[in-house]
Amino acid sequence: MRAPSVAEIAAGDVLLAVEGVSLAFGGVKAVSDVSFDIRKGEIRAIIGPNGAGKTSMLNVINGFYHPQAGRITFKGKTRRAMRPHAAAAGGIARTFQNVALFKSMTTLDNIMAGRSLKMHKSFFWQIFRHGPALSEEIEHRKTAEEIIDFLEIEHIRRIPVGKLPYGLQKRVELGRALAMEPDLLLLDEPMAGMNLEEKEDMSRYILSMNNYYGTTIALIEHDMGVVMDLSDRVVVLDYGRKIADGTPDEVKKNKAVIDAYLGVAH
Amino acid sequence: MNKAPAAAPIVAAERILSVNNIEVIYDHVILVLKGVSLHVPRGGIVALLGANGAGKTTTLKAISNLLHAERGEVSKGSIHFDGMEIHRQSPNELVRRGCIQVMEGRECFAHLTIEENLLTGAFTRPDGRVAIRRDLDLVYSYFPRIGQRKNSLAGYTSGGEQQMCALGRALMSKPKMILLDEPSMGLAPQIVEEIFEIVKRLNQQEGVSFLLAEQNTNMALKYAAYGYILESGRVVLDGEAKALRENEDVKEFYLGVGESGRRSFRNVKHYKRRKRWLA
Amino acid sequence: ASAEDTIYVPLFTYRTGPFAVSGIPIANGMHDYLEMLNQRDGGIGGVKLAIEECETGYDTKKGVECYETVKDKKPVMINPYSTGITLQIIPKASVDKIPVLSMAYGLSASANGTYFPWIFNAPATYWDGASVFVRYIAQKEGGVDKLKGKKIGLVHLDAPYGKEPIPVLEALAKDYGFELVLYPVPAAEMLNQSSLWLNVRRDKPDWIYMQGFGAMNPTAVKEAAKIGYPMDHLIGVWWAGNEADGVGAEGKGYQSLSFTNIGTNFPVIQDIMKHVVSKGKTQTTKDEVGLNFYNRAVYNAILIAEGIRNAQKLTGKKVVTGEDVRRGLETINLTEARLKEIGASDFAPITRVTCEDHNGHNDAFLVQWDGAKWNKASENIKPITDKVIPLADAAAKDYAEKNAGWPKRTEACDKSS
Amino acid sequence: MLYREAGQFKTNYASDLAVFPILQDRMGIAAILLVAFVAVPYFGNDFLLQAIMIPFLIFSLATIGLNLLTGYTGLLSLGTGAFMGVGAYACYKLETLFPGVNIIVWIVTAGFASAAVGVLFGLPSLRIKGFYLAIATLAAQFFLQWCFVRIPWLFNYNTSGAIEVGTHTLFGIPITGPNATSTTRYLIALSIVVVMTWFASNLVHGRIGRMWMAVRDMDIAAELMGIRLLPTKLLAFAVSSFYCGVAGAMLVFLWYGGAEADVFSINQSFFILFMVIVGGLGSLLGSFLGAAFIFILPIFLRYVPPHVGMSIFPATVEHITFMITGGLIIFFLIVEPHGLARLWQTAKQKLRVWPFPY
Amino acid sequence: MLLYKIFIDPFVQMGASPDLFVQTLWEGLVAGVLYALIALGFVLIFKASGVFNFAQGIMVVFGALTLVGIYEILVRWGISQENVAAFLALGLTIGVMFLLAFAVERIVLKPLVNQPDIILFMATFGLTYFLIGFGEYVFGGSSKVMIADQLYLPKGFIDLKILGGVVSLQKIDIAAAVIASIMVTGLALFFSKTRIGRALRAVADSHKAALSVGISLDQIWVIVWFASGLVALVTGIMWGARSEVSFALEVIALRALPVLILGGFTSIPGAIVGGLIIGIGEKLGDFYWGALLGRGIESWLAYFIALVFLLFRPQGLFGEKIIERV
Ligand SMILES: Nc1ncnc2c1ncn2[C@@H]1O[C@H](COP(=O)(O)OP(=O)(O)OP(=O)(O)O)[C@@H](O)[C@H]1O
Ligand SMILES: Nc1ncnc2c1ncn2[C@@H]1O[C@H](COP(=O)(O)OP(=O)(O)OP(=O)(O)O)[C@@H](O)[C@H]1O
Ligand SMILES: [Mg+2]
Ligand SMILES: [Mg+2]
Repeated sequence: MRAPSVAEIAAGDVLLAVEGVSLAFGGVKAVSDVSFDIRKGEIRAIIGPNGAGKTSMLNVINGFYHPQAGRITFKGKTRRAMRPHAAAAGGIARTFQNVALFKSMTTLDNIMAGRSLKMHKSFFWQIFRHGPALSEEIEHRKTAEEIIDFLEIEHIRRIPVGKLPYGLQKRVELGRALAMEPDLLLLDEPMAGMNLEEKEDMSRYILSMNNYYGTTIALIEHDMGVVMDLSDRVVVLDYGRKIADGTPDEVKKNKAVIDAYLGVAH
Repeated sequence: MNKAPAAAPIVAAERILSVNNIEVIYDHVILVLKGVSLHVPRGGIVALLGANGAGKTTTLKAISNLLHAERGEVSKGSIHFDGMEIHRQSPNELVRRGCIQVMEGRECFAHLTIEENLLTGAFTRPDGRVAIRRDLDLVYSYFPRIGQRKNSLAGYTSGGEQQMCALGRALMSKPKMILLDEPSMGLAPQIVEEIFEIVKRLNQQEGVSFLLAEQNTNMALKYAAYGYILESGRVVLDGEAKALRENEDVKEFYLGVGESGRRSFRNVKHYKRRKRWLA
Repeated sequence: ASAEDTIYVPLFTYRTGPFAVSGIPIANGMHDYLEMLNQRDGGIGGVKLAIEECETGYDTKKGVECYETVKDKKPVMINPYSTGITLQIIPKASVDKIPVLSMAYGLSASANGTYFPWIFNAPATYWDGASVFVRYIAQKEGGVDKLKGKKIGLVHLDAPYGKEPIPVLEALAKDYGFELVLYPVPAAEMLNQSSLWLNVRRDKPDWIYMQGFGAMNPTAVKEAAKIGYPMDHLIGVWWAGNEADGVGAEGKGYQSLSFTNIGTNFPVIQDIMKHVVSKGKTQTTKDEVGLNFYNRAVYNAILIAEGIRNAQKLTGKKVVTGEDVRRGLETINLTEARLKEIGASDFAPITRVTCEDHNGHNDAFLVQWDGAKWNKASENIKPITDKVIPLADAAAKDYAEKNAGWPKRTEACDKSS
Repeated sequence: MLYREAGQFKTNYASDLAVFPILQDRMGIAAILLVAFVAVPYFGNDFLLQAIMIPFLIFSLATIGLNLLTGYTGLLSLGTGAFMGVGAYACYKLETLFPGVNIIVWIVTAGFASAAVGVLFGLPSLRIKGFYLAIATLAAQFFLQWCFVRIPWLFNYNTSGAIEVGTHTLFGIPITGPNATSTTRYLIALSIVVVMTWFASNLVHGRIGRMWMAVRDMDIAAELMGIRLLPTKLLAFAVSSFYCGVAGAMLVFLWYGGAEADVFSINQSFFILFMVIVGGLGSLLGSFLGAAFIFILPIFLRYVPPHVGMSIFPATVEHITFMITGGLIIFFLIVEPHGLARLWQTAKQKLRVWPFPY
Repeated sequence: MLLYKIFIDPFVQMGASPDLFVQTLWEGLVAGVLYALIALGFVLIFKASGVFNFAQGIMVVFGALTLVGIYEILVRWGISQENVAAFLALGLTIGVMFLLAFAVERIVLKPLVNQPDIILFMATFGLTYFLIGFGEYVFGGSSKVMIADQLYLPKGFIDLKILGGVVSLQKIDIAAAVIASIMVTGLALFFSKTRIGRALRAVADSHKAALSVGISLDQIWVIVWFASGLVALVTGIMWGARSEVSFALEVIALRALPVLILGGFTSIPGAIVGGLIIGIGEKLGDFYWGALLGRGIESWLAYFIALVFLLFRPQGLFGEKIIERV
């Protein structure tokens, strides 16, 4: 449980650091004075009881909420608050707790939409859909298909995602985030509402991403089994405050964490 | 394989809910349930298990008659609740009769406060303010977290808070039977435990029956007396909860315990594909 | 009878929509007179008239559609009954060689037969109407010179129909030295004129001319009453004088222009009663006959019939075509004697159309609302033709020039009968 | 299994990316184009061309325009009529200021004026959403319509206050004005509509279309994915208004031959919106179906009774037409709320599984 | 010079003739109340179902025509007491409005439960078409005179000689203001104090969830459509008394749009406050600044006023918060 040293941040080991972040909505303090860091290449879990401020923390990280206090250092640049577009362009992608897919678009289109930032051919070429626009489209389509293969969702490629069962929607959402080829991937309860087998699949995808692509991952999850197995380090929030930070084993044994969250020791 | 469970020694009269061989079609063309039968004894807790997209939610919606609102329809079979054919009944009539559904995905009224949300649950209740007030306090005592946030708009509360709100709202209608769709989703572990305890308490003290669609098989089979496993719109396995817990397939695929104890999520092998009951 | 020996007369009418109030008596009047000819005389010159209504709902889109529908059935003329529709049809009809009779509405400039050989708008244009108004108030004020320094308001529908009189009033304002104040009423604001009338209350115009239509009129009259505007200083164009507009008791004293007389006490109307209305060959109810718009529509139908009759005479054919009827219309000459023959003396204005002048720029007079019905309130008043006609000719020329390729008149002139 | 994709495999992405990957669809389109370009002008009479086909094409184009905004980007607009008006008046001004240039050029160019105005009134869309956004477009609607009446420069100080179309030619054949035959005007309208539909189809199937739809479905998620909301929405406003503007110019120059401000009233806006909804939000095919349904159905109903020998008063026909049209709209919405395009897809789905019910 | 005309001159005028200023204010107030009446009809239905009811305008016409139509029939049947006939007609018309609400619920809304707002909006357009055809078929296209006297609505005006001039208040306008305030208060109380009110907001939020907790959409919808039918009837009587009863009344529905948007789609008090702001704003604007722009600016002024307010409060003055969360 220590804040990242200036040297570490400078060394580039730390991909993202939040320092003293506070966020309140009217009287509700969603996040108060929280600091932690995410190192390059690690899987960092954020856990805590309901309403502890986990989702709000992610929202701060990718600029959807602007904290009243604190600062955020991402890739060595320090700001008071992120801007959504800048965060995305800088390589932060995320999935959402309440699936936020583009419901009437197909799986393929959702994933292709994830590549919008990477496609640049101008309006002029777009209206002809030939030449550069088409070759760009084909190039990105290849990437999209790779992601689809990776997540094993070939069979739902052309189905509007609104009609998919919840579990598959979560998977597509992951695919959409992957399509952005992020450096930092924020996952908000990616396994809620899944059965064991699906959680296992999901875990496999997350691990492979982390292993093969080196994607750094911040993960919110309520399934302790998953959290403890996957994550390198865990930060625990309660009522907007950080109450613990450390390896899964350390956290598991932490008294405050057991009281506030786990109930019984797992 | 998909005939009504013969093994279950449930006499028709004791059944509060029985679903007989129903088929459900969405949008006039998509056949989702292909003959599902299940029964809930009066005062029983029954779990409905199955993978994503197996049709659990659809089954529950078929019972509570909410399918109509999603352009789905029950094209075959019949559903009886409390001795009545309820196929043509409107959802509100059903709630009046004591059967309420807690929908998957926290369908709270975003523009109403938590407390107002809870009060809408009491819409069909004929008894007066005092009784409603009492139950309101009861709900808050179950879920202190939403008690603290009772004056915030539900749309602004966290996912777990909304889940509690949805559950509390259903409790406010004083039902005889609750159709619970994934109650544990997105809740912190100790709350999950609490919710199942509440289910147990309501069941034992007030005789409320439950049909429980759950992904958390472990929990579900711990609290339920009987379970059905659904796959691709068909019941593929059913039995006493205890028997299901012992079933090798269930152990392997739903509980995650192989011969060698609990598996780690880190070591999931890619080649492992589930054996399908219906291939 | 087969189609061969009838004359096809389509009538564009609007018995539906927001302006049906005005449209119904008009449709009935036109229909009933022509039907009367069928019943009494077996048509015109022994040929039955095939009368067909096409419902426009006063909507330009539907009007154009009506035009396309009737075009193939060889109509002898078109009565568009909406200034908007007329504007659309003018260029088309000129090419399709179908005469258009827009009786006292439509494009004022189309009075010029040299530029608009196919368009007729007898007996008077909106410009004539406005100039009659000016001449009338000059009389009341005691001479044209008295108009100097006066303030005159124009309350008008903010649409081509409503804006028609503006050029002539502007020209007259310059000549006579009065001030013209415009009060436009957007179509969507017809029922909501209170701030307009507050403006009137502030500006205190001495006279107001109203180029309004439909529900705009009763609203305006009621608002005028509200601000205490002297009601007899508010004068409407001839389309602002419908009984059914419901001007009500508040509107007592309000005046409107007219050129046809009111009542049933005319032989033509009696004939219509006898041959059509009492036989139930119409949608008209008895008490509707003789009302202002009804009678005006009867006059319109008289022009139609005269056009056809003249065409038969000129060509010697019984079944005439649109091209023949254009010649027929150009030779309309409703003299006192002729009016008497058709039972319309003292009912309709003496009307003369010529090759160059498709209008006649005829007199109009005022009728006044006594709280329940209209009464004639003035003698015939001449339009200020020496101003209006040159203006109209200039406008016609302008129209032809702006529309590159506007066809030159090629049709020969007949001698007026 | 009359309609099938089975056996039609794609071996490269390019062919899979085609708008009509299925052979039957491609043949269908070819047949429709053939009929539209050859059979209709050859066999059609003036009434069919002038009163049905030309307006149908024009409204289809406007409907596509609005569909790009409302159906694809999810921004409700009630100002379509006015944007069409901008196109019409811009074309009129251009044509009279620079009579030397071919009118077709001006018809298309007029779209840019409309696009600019559209962007201007689209600016509030950053802050205002949903039904509330309608206020900005309504402001546009009423303000622009007022301009068409009150700014005489726009109609060249014509005394009638209306704009009129003179004769213009292409290769010596008159294409506008009263001398142009309905066949020529139809063919020109058809060509413009086909080309612009093709452009629209390219747009919505590519990156831009996906960005629009993403903004429509979940703007927050889109923003967090790096799609800039304002430029995306403004682009939709621009393209949409461009289409509406061209449609407006065509309406005056290829159909009416003249117009007054009233043509571009709020009713026109609603009219187009209803075409979009009935046809299907977010569907190009739906734009055509919707335009056909809303525009042609009443005409059809109006002319059927007289043709089967029923003699009813025209006013009564009109009343009944209104009632039936209203009833049918409700009926179709109940059968398929997502519009005629979806109905068509369901029908295709049924054909796919035919003779089995599902 | 222009600046003078914009910023100084109007205020000089206001000071110079305060009676006109007060009169303008009063006209704005009255217009505002009348707009609010129309907006109220929209709000009720929107609040209860999220449906933007395009048919509100035609319902106004339909209500007024039915009232006068039934009255005429009653008189023809020999009910000689005019007032008796009028009130009997009023009662019967209320019955008709109930039937209409019932039919709309059964035939149109019920099969469209849980569909997107815009689809329901479209359905109300279908309804509009149907009602236009049906109304004209039954009542014909001619205009009728509102039976204001027979309903004991006051006539004439009160002239207040104040501020060195005359401010004239129409009694019918005063009556409109009073009736509108009573209706707004009544409806606001009904929908905020009863459980129906809460249910209503729930339904507007999500049809599906409302169904699931046992709220009867059938019942709620009949109630609100009936309520808005009554509002439409009152609107029809008031506007009809000011001009005439004909299909032209339909256009006034458009007047309500800026009011509705400004007040917030879901707020009953919003309708009245929005109405007053728009009414007074546009009357003052048109009266003191209209001539500068060439008149007729009332047609769009209201929208710009509403737009300006909306830029600061995107959900309207009293509208429900637009919730943005992920
Ligand atoms: N409105 C709909 N239209 C068409 N298909 C639907 C619709 N709703 C559900 N389906 C389909 O029905 C099937 C069953 O869905 P259902 O939601 O019942 O599954 P589930 O068992 O509840 O899954 P989960 O565990 O993910 O919630 C899925 O394949 C889904 O795609
Ligand atoms: N936009 C907002 N307005 C008001 N309150 C908010 C807002 N966003 C979050 N909150 C409040 O902040 C607190 C933290 O919410 P958050 O969504 O971050 O919780 P969480 O840790 O993700 O919980 P869960 O596990 O239940 O999803 C909650 O009490 C929530 O109600
Ligand atoms: Mg959360
Ligand atoms: Mg489910």
